Parts: sequence; structure tokens; C-alpha cells
Amino acid sequence: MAIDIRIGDREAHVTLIKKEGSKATIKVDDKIYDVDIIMVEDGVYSIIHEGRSYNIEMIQGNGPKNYFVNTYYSSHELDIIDAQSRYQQNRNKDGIHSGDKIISTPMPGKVVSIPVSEGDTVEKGTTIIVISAMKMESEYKSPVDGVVKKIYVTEGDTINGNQPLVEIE
Amino acid sequence: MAIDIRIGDREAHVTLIKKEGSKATIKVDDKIYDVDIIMVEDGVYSIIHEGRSYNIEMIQGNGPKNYFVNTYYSSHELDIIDAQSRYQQNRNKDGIHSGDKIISTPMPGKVVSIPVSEGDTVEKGTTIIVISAMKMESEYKSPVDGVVKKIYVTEGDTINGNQPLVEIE
Amino acid sequence: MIKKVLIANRGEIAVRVIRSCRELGVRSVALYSDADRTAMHVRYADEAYHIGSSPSKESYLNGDKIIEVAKGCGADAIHPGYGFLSENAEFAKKCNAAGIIFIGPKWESILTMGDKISARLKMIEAGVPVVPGTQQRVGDIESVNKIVSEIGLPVIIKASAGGGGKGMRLVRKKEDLASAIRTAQSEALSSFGNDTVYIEKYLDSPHHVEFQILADKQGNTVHLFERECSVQRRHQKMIEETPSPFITQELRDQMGEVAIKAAKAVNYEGAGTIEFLVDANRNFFFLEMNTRLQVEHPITERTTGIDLVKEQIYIASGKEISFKQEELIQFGHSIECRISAEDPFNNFMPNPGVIRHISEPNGLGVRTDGYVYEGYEIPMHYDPMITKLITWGRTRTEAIDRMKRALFEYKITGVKTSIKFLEKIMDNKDFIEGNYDTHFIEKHLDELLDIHSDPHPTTTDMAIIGAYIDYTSKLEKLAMNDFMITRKGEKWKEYGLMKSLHRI
Amino acid sequence: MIKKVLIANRGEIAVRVIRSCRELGVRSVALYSDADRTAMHVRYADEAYHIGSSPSKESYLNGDKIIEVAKGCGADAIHPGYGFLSENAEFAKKCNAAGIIFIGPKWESILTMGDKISARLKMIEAGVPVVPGTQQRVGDIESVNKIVSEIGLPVIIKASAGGGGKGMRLVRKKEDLASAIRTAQSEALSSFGNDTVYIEKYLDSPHHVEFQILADKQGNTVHLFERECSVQRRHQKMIEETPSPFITQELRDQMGEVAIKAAKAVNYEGAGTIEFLVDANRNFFFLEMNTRLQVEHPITERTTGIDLVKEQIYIASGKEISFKQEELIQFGHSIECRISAEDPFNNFMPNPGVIRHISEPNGLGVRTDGYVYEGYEIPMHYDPMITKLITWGRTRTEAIDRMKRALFEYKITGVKTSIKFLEKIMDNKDFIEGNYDTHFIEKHLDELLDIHSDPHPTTTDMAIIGAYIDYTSKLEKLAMNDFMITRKGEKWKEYGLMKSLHRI
Repeated sequence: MAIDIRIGDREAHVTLIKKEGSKATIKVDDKIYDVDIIMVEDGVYSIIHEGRSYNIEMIQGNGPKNYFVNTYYSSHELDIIDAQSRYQQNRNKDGIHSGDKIISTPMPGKVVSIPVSEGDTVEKGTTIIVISAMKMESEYKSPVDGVVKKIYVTEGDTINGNQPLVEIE
Repeated sequence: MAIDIRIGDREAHVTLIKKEGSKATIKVDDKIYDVDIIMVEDGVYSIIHEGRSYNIEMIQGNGPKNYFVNTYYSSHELDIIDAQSRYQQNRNKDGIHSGDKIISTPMPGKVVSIPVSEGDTVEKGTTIIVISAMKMESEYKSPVDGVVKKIYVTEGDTINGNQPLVEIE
Repeated sequence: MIKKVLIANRGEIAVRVIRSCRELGVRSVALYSDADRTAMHVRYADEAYHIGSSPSKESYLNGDKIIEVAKGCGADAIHPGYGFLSENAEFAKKCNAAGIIFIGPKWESILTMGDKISARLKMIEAGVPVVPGTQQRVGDIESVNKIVSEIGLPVIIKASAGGGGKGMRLVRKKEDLASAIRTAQSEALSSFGNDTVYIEKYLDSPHHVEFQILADKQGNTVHLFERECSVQRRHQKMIEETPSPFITQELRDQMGEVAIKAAKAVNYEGAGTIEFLVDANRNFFFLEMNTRLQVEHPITERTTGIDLVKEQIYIASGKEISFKQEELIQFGHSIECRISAEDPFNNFMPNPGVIRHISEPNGLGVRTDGYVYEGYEIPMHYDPMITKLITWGRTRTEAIDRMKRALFEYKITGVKTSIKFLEKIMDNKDFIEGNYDTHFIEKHLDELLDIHSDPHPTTTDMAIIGAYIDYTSKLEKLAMNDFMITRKGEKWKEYGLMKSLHRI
Repeated sequence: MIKKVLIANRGEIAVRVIRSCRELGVRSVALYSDADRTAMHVRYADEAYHIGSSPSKESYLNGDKIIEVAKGCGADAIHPGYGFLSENAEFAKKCNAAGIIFIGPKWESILTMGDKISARLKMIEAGVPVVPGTQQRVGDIESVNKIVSEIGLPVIIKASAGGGGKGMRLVRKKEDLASAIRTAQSEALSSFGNDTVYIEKYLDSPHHVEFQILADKQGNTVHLFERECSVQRRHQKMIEETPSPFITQELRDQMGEVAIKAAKAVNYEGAGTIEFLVDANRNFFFLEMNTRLQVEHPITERTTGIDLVKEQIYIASGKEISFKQEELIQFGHSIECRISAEDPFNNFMPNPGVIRHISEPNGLGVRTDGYVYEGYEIPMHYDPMITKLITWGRTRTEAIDRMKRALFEYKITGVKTSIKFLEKIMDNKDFIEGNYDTHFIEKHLDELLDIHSDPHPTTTDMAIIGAYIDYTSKLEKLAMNDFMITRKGEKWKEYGLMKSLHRI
């Protein structure tokens, strides 16, 4: 099975050549790796490659195709790219081009204030919403020049991470 | 739902009177407890009862009806007794009465020696099998006077915990 | 001796206080807000009571409710931890009125030291050097100009009731003075309900060095040496160490004496900290006193061997401090790193969420003081600090090497943390050489945030291989699912059979 | 300086050695048998190589294979840990021949100290007191009778090549002498391939006190004070502490000097331990020397601050010991509890199996040296010790209080462990008073095993309530399962929709 995996700017093409028990031969782009890979804890893999020992922690990100991966030396965000996500990706790219923009936060918090109203014209950099979490307030600014199309929340609301807050058109 | 739970020599009759969110009223024998109970980690419960805080770890034992339970102060083995296990229990009791006995070990190990053969007459206390685990050898003795009916393993075998090793009749 | 302590706090400090209570055989009582029902301090304490809804104001800051709970459960003392009500003189006073011991200084000492201007006056009176500046609230602009021309620019405008950088303005040019005072006053008013501000000389390249103090009701006051706290980001400490790589033994003795003098000037009782600014020429000035336990107290515990929470409880019980000044030594070197749920590479954005997996470092010279566990959801309502990592070494170099090793072993997944950023500091040449002041992070920020290079390309490929295997085996399991379900009836029968066989 | 160390061991000691390697910037190489592919030392090391099948003989005891791997991966040194090949002179010799540094003493020292009779002779020659007894192998019964009448009964027959209680017989009556010698000889032959036995006076109520030694190639030999190891069950240590509550400062100085003399007598290099028996009148006698790191080395590390593994690596690299005898102090008190996967309440039956859940104690004065993790299956092939818990306190009392607190926090589920038994020892009056010798466990066994009373009936009911809720919610989930499955198609659609919404 061949899968594309995105890591930062890179998109790696990964193919399983063979697997027997914990021993696997896997091609990543043009490099072939013979590895011994085994799940040791829930979501944690031990890989031995040419005598080197790697401890790889896989953390489910936003959905089953998104991972945060820790090794002892580095942290990465990875995305599994299949036909479906490739389609979505293109759709999103179009989305940005047409100027649609939904403001959201990566983490949960509380809405402190929304200095704009629906219908307001805003410039790129205008503060759209202020969110507080863990005793710290963060301002979210408009990424584009546009008009406030819809405000999904009101001041004092508790919000989840990745929840749509304000839409700019 | 009423369930009987065995703990040591005691058999407690447990009934849920009501439950709303984490608050529950539960009757254990003739005592009624109002508790706040919530699962905090996989298999670990926090219970608050009359201001006292209890941290209860439930470890699945042999099968879904057997638990090892740790509190900060004590360890218990618990069995859920329903109709099915009540039946089994009676059946086993009968079994013992008729003199059938299967020797097994609680932990995995290796068979060091089997000083008896099938058909041998053995006394209560005769060493039936010697098992080694973690650099220590343990002798398992016949719990009854009887005859060696069947030997399931041979010297040098690796065994699992609770695996039938020798049957005495 | 105190028999039951209610801990009016949460998080790591609540757990830490309960640990010492357990060692002393003192019963512990936890409080919890709605968000904290599953928190570690609730699970670990002997008793636990609900105190209110999640926002601090309605729970951990609700002094009257807390005192009511303490009375209800028969606690004879309240430990306030740090933050929340720990420096609230009114609360300490109310505890006394309710017949409950407040584990901390007398409320009068909190009051004096809590107001910056009154603290400065008290220190000057006691002969403790303070940063040059005003002795009273800022009035008309003429008198301000007069003072500024005396002490010289740059100056810093501070709120008298302040803390945490609020109501604070740095002024480098004379023409900015008037507007800086105005904005500082308005910020002070909105933050603390009091617009009093004062002026201090701004020291360039200062070190933040503080002394740990203990004082008992018998009049014994001792210091437990210094902590160097200059690794700060926006006035928030990130890394602390003891001994300070900057001060000399002579200066240490001198500052220790002054710290004791400062504490005695307010008839201090319990554990407290005198914060000093030390300039590049090793002149030192009283900055403020924290009338409570500090976040960074473990490094002092590690090098002196003194359990500060136990001493607090002894002192509050009316006992003498359990040692004499001359018995104390600084044994080796200790460093603390504060680990927060935040994303250092995205402007230190707080990152509450669920802990998916945690493995903590261990072995020789490593201590962690945390409170999160696997499956725990860090609430968004409170401080982002989730754990403190403390290492010890015979030498500063060994303590740093051990910190690197321990940070390497520390794995927290599910939320973003400051661990990688702390690792970068441990690799920084100036830090390793002990050559830093309070501008350290600011000065090195670009290089500390530089994680874009990939020094381990094979490691990256291993991460990719891990993701590949994990994803494809999940797909396989999904495909197997239906098969399993249809066979389940049979499986159970088989299982029952095996059970019968295994039963003796 | 050594650049890459292969660790010819497994379990906690392999992890512990790797930790010091990391702090020194030395690369680490792990070995693993079939059973150990998922073991912590394999995951934690820089490199890892398969060495053979699960039984020790075919893996961790296969010296030739280990040397081959070391050569293959370019390791310049081998650390043997304890057990396995650590006291195998032949292996040390082969390492030398292969050009690989053996991190330990010269093979000649291992050989001399490994044979009990030759060690006794060497010690007598050096003026070190030994337990009265024979200087050579036991011959005809007349000479035996003569010796026994000189030293007096009871005596103990010991295998010269022995260890771990094998080939050992206690004789209290003269008529049992001949048969005891015969059985000891035959056991020695079958266990060690050598039937040489000798006779020692049996000391009543002895203390087992040992001294930690370090010696470098420059001829510096120092001791790092004592460890009291009298809490033993069948000659296996369970709890160790330092300082010993039994010996005086005068005796400490005297024994330390003798320990250094003993090490010098065999031109010792590296870390080693001189074991003494001390009788009730505080006479002390050389018992044996362990020419390797001990399981209980962490308590010495905690009170002296010296990282013994680092010192081993320095010494093996040809460097001098990093400190002088007179710089060392004993700072506070430290205790170690060995925690094993065994059932103390069922004759200490070993209990290999899968770790379901583990939470480790933490905070001030607590160190754990373990290697198991959640989901790890403890193999049945190796030692049952899974972790060591080390506490420190300013005083012995504080170290005990802290040990109680830490044992209380330590939760290992899935396998049975000795934690409850260790808690009983910490509650024992004689132990608390420091009033114990090597018969302690034997003497108190009944009371230590008494856990049948239920001092917390409400806690038991809470356990029952926990089981009730867990079981019934599992039943509910099972009933829900079909519903979930049929709705899955829809769920995924919903999920996809939400994702689109959330994406910016």
C-alpha cells in the first residue's frame, strides 16, 4: 500500500515492500529502510534501524489522518494524504483564493470581547476577537481585508479548540 | 440493577438506588451510600463520600467478572456473582467433592520436572510438578490423595498462568 | 501541632503540600471547582470538598466559602499555596477571626509588604537598600520631573498595588514621562482598583536574585541562601537556580544578612522571599517581598535538605525552626525548569487540552513536581504551568547535563509544552557559562525559537515510517471489526469453556 | 575518554547506566534477548542489537557473542552492570584481549575475590579481620573436628565458588557436621562445578554492613561510607540504608580504613564493595568483596552526591577519581526498598505478567530506578526485581516517613508486588527504632504477613461500589455497541462535515 505523508513542506511517498512480524521493508521516497518496528505502548513504537534505536510517539491530532509525532530528538506534525484529503486540500486552497475566512483558535478558551459586528468592513490586521485561556488574553486579527459575514459566538461564551468563531468574507 | 459481589469471605449485595451524572446512591448490604464517583483514568475511579476522597484502581482479573482493586490503603480481589457464575461456583464445589483436581500455576513459567507419571497413586502433599520462573523454582503438591489422571505438559515446556498442567483424580 | 490542613489551592502546589502533610501524619483537605473534580489534588487528599464553579473568583478566590468549608470539616489550619489568596491580608485576617490558623505571616506583614510604597518606606527605615525612586505616590508632573532629574533616566513607573507586570511602564525619554504615568495609572486602576503609582530607577542588565527566609514565633529568623531567577520572559520566571552563578560568597553573606533584617522589620513569621535586583557592578537593591511559598522553592529544598512546607507547618503550630543558621550548607547545585502547557513557537500561546501520554524522567538527581496524568484534561481556567522539573548536581555543569537528560526523557503528549524551548536554553552558550541577566530570553529569542533545521533526517524518516505503520494497521483493524463482531457470540462460548478448564 | 559504552545487561541497571552515559555525552549500546525486544533499555539506548534467545545462557551470559557485537558496533567499553557477567574474570580477560575496556577491576582481582578461600587468605595476609574458620578446603573429618572445637559451634559450611545461599549449611550440633559437609559439597558441585567448601564461625545476630570503594589507575583508593543491608530474606537484601543506625562514628572510620586496605590488597580498580559482618559487640569481619556495582548503590549516591556510574566510566577512561576522601560527607539519610514482581503473601511466589497501570511517587527526596511501563510484559526469564524506591531525609525518621509516603503513592497494577510487605516493614517498631539484624524478617515474619484485618471497612465498601459501577457501565457499553456500529457510516459523514467547517 502506498501512502503520501506530509511533514512540514515535504510530501513523502511511502510504500511497504514487505512485512513479516516486526520486520518491515519500507520505501520512503527513494530510500529503502529495513526496520524492526513494534508497538510498545499505546501509540508508541520502538524502531530499530541499522542498530540505531528510535522511540516514536504517535499522538492523534485533529482526526485520524493527522498526527503529532515525537522522537527523542524532535517533534513533527504529520498528515496522511489520501484521495479524500487531497480533494479537501485543493478545495481549501480554492477557498482561500476566493477570500472566505473562518477565524478559530487552536485551543479552548473564553470569549473576552468581539470588537466588530456583522457587516463591518475590516482591514487585514484588525482585531476581530479576544480570547482568554489560562490567565492570558490573545487577540485574533483578520488575515484579509473584508467584511464580517457571521459571528458565531458572543462575549462570555466558552469555546472549544478549532470551533468557528467569526467568518470574514 | 442488583448484583452480588464477593470480596474475601464476604458476599455483598449491591443495589443502585439512583444515579445522575457522577452522583450515585448505592446500597451495599444494608448501608446506603451517597457518593460522587467518576472515572479519572482508564480503570481508575475517584469516589468522594462524605468529604472523604478515595482513589480506586480496578484491574481486570481473570475474565470480565474478576477484579483486583487497589485503594491507597488496601488491595482486594473481587468477583461479580451473577446467575452464570453462581452456577459455575456450585458446579466447581461439586467438582471438588467428587475429588477432581487440576494443578495449575498463577503465573507463567517453565516446567523443570514432573516427578510423577500418569497412573501413579499420589498422596496429599506429594510433589506433582516443579515450575521455574524468575530464577526461582516452586514445587506444586497434590492437594488430595488420588491418582495422576492426565499430564498436559512435558519437562522444558513454557507455560502460561492458569494453564492446566496435571489432573489428579 | 496542627492536625488537619485545608489546602486553599490546586495543581502542583496543592499536591506538593499534601505530600508533606502525609509525611507528617497531618490530614489533608482538598477543594475543587467544577473544572477540578478529576484533578490530582482531589484524588490524592484525604478529604475533598466542592467549592464553586470553574472561574477562580467563584471558587479558589472565594475566601468566605473556603473558611466555611474549613470550619465544617474541622480543619485547624489553611495552607494557601502561592497565587490565589496567598497574599491576601483580608483573608488571613478572616482566618484568624474564624479561629483557623493561616499558614503564613501575620496579616499586618502581608499588608505592609503587599503595598509597594509602604514596603519601600519600611525597608528604607530598616536600612535596607532600595532601588532609587519615589517614596510616595506620584503627584504633579513638576515633582516627578524633579525626581527623575535626580535619579536619571531610564525610569520605570510601577503600580503600588501591582504585580505580574501590570500597571508598569518603562520610560527612556523625558517627553514620554507624562503619558506613561497616565497609562500606568489607568491600568493600575482597572487591574487593582487603585491608581497609585510610583517611580523607580530602571537598572540596566539587572539580575533577579532572591533570598528564602524562615521566621518562627520565637523570634528566630534565618535565610536559606539565594535563588537566581533572571531567566524570565515578560517578568515571568522560567528557570531558577541555586547557587547563583553571578554572586560572590561575600555578597551572599551580605545579602543574606540584609534579607533577615528586611524580614525582621515587618515581624515576619513563616516562609517568605526577599527579592533583590543586583546590577552589573553587584550593587543590590530590595525589590519586593513575597509573603508566601515560591514556585521555585524546590531548588532551595534540594541544596539545603530542608522541607519548606514542613517548616511552615511547624512554625504555624508554634514550634521553633528545626535548625540553626550555622547548621545550613549549600550542598551542590540545583536548577528548576517550569514546564507549561503552551506553544513557545506560536507566541507562547496557552494550550489547554487532554494529556494523551506522559512519561516522566527519573533516577539520580531528578525531581518532578507535577499534577497531570494520562487522560487528564488541563482546564483553561487556571495557570498553564503543569509541572516543574528540578535537577541536582555536584556542580553547576552536572546539574545542567542532568537537566538536559531529564528534559530528553520528559514526554508529554496531547498538549504543546515548553519542553523544547527549555532544551534550547540548556544548550545556549551564555546560559551554560552562567553569563546571563534578566534580558537573557529577549536577547536570545530568535536563536531559542529556531527549530526549523532538521539535524536528524533519518529520525524524520523513522517518524514517517511510524505514522505509516500506525495508520495502515488502524485501517486493517477497522476492516477486521465486522468479522470480530459477528464471531463474538462464539468467542464468548470458547472463553467460557477455557475458564471451566482452568478452574481448579 | 570512552566514547561508546555497550551495556551487557538489562532491566533497571541497564537504564540507570544509560542515564549516566547520556549525561556524559557517551553513546550507549543496548543488547536484547528475544524476550526483551520491547524492554525499556532497548527503547532508551542510542543503539540496540539482538543477542540471542530468552534464557540468560543464550543471551546475556553469552560473552563471546557480546564481545562480537561490541566490536561490530565500535563500542570502546563494556559496562557489565551487576549479575550476569559482571563478576566473570574470564569475560573481563576476553574483553581485554579484544581491545575493549571492561568497566570494572582487572580480571586478576575478580579471580582472587571470586574464590572465597583465596579471598580469605588474601585478607588475612593484608591484616583484615575475617570470620574465624578454615583457610583451606575442607579435608578429612578429623581436621574439621579440630577446627570446629577451636572456633566453637555453631559453624557455617560455605562453597568457595559460592553465592546466593547455595552450597551453604548451618551446623549447630557436632553430630550433624559430617552430613552437612557432604550435602554442601554435592550442592556446590552441581551449582558451581566445584565441590570445594570451607568452614566459618556462625555469628549470632550479625549485621550485614558494607563499604563502597572507588579506586583509580593512579593508585587513589577511597571509601564512600557504609550501607546497612541487614533487612534480608533468605540472604537476599530487601531494604538498605545509609548511614547504618547500628555503627558508631569510630567504627565507621575504622571499617572504612580496613575496606580501603582490603581493596588495595588486590590492586583494585573501579567501583567495588567490601561486605562485613558485624556482631552484636560491634566486632567486624570481612565477609566478601563484590567486584562490581551493587543494586543498592543509589543510597550512597544520594548521601554523598557522587554519581558512581560516572566515576566508573572516568576511572575506566584512565582519569583520576573526581574527588578526595576528605571532601566527602554523609549528607542526611537514605533508604532503598527493592520492589519485586512477587506475591509476599503467597510465599513470595514470582509474578511475571503485564503491567496494566503504573503511577510512580515523586517530589522532594524521592528517586525511583525502574524499567517497567504500562503495557510492558515482565518476562519470566529474569530477576523479579522491577524497580527500586530510594528516599532521602535530613534524618532517619524523615527518610522513613518519606518512604511510607512514597510507597503509598506507588501503584503498580497487573502483577503482584512486594510494596505492601515493604510498607509493613516501615511500620515495624523495631525497624523504626533501628533495632534490627539479619534475622529481622525471619523474626517478624508473621506480623509482617498479617494483612487479614480490615482496618478500613468503608474503604472496602468503596472498592465494592467501584466494581459495581465499572461492571455495570461495561454492560451498558456492550449493549450500546451494535447501535454504534450501525450508525458508524453516518458518524463519519458528520465528522467530515465538522472538519470542513473547522478548517480555515
